[in-house]
Amino acid sequence: MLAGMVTVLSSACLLLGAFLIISGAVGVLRFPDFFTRMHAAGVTETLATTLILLGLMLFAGWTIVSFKLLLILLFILITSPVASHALTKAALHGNLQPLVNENNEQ
Amino acid sequence: MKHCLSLAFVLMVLWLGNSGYYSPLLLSLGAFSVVFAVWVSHRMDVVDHESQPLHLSGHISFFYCWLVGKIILSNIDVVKRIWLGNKSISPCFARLPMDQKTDMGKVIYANSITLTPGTVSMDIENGTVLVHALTAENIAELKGGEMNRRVADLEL
Amino acid sequence: MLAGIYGLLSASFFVSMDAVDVAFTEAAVGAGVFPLLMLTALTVTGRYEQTAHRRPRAAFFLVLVTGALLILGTLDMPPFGSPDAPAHTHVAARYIQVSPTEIGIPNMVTSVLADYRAFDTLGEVVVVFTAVVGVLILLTSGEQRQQSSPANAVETMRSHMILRVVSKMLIPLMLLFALYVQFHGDYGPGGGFQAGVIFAAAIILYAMLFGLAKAQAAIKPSILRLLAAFGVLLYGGVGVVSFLTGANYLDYSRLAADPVVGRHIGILAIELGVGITVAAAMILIFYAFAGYATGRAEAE
Amino acid sequence: MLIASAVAILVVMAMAIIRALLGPTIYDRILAVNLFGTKTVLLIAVIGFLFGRPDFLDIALVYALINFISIVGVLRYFEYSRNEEEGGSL
Repeated sequence: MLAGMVTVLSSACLLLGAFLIISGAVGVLRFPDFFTRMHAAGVTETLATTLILLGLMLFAGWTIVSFKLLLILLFILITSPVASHALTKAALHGNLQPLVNENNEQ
Repeated sequence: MKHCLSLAFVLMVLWLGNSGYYSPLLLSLGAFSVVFAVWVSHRMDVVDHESQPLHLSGHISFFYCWLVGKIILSNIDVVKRIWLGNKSISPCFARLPMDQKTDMGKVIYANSITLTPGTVSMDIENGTVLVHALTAENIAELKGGEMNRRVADLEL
Repeated sequence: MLAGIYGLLSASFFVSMDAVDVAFTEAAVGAGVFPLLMLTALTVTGRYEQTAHRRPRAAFFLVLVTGALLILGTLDMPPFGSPDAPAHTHVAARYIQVSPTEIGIPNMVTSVLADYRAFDTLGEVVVVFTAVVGVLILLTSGEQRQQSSPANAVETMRSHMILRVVSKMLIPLMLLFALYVQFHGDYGPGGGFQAGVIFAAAIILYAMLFGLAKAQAAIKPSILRLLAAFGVLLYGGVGVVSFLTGANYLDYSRLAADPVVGRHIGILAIELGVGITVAAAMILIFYAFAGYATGRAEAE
Repeated sequence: MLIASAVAILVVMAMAIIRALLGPTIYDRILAVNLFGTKTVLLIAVIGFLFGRPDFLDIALVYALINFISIVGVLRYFEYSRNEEEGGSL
């Protein structure tokens, strides 16, 4: 019973994660400029990654494998915002103009 | 010194958790590795209060719980906008004040902004952070200052 | 310029795709070494493009030769990782059958590379070593210019607060992980080559963020040169020791009373030799290129 | 489920390649490569489970490390070369 629930839960995590990364990738393709694409990439790197790795962790149970997955997850969660930040900063200093909606200009 | 010890502790946990083999040979190799890694890092001068933030470990778990909730909400929002198409977004950016005193606090704040989909921190300058957001609401929410205040509280 | 970047990016895609397709333990080498090679190659090509329209032909030629040498030297590593290399196919059956009982370590790839084919691996290590010597001779002939300005280093540190803080946290972890890979080569995927690369990568990250001068102060090039040679010597020395015990060169079975234990120790030792040489070699090559770059920038 | 998520990751990787080929700016390409890299880490992890070889995770971890370092390296390189260009034009 409990094992069945864990399986269902991990499958749910994996499927939801898969949906989210595909959404994020669609966003990366669809959005109009670099800075907005950045946000879409952020989707795939936070919640989607967490969900997929969580699904795998549930799959593995309390083992060393789970510990390693947790490590990977932490590592991605630490480095991905840093990489994103460095990238946007480089783009900003490279004089790439962000697309701004006229209604929002202050 | 205490930073070196805490680093050694972290590294030891890392080794034991990763290894899975607890023979005397490997354990002694592990001990050697930990000492060596700490020594090299010490030489490189990367072991200090910034790499081992002992002073704010207490409150940080609460903050990250709060942040996870935030991340989930904003994820849903961004995914919705992705499928709705380009019409639904209105990118904009703004310069926000940072109340954190230390570099560490500023880094946590900027990273939290970036981790939340819909907002990306672009640059840190003179105690302000330049944020790019997918919609005006995202900026408005950050301007409310809740995240800013929470991160600043961590520094106590 | 854009075309070069484009080529680089698509090349790294194929590399990543390949590593995934192969999906085999030693793919770590392909995945680990290649991006780094790309990086070094990028630095080389970058200089090449800038040099082409500004500097006399001698510099152009020098860079070309260096690039070719570097690529030649490092090309040796990927075959190490590919499981379907011709050398590994026809004797593979025997290796797979007897390796668990003869050597007693779970990771067959390691036992094959470090024991049965120890000579080949020794050759590879020597090639890496030679490549470093070549690069150093070519690039540091005008070493007086190499003193990079401290102002530059300070500037690098100040400009990227986030990168600096997070990297400070990560570098020790990377170092430990490299050592973990080094010593667990017998059990899981890993070994000297990968460990050396990861270790070097951590140092290179440090050098990129905090400036070359600080990195060179912490990890001295002179010591690295010694270490690179020491790694090769350690490898060869293990062979000599086994020679003295009455066995063949690089036959470790007599290093201990029990042949299985002896082989285990031998493999551990030569893997350490490989790791030291590769790490020192990669860092030295990076130092050489980066030092050359700053030296040239200041000369202009 | 594992297969489904592996396929999804592959699709995402393909999309990242498309974005990298389309560009239009160099930053878009780097973004796509970064995306590709992190998805590779995930894919290695998932495939490790599919094949019942969890020791793949070490590779995934190494890949995550290297990916981060290469992104930083590439960015440093661009900043460096840009400074040089500006210095040359002034």
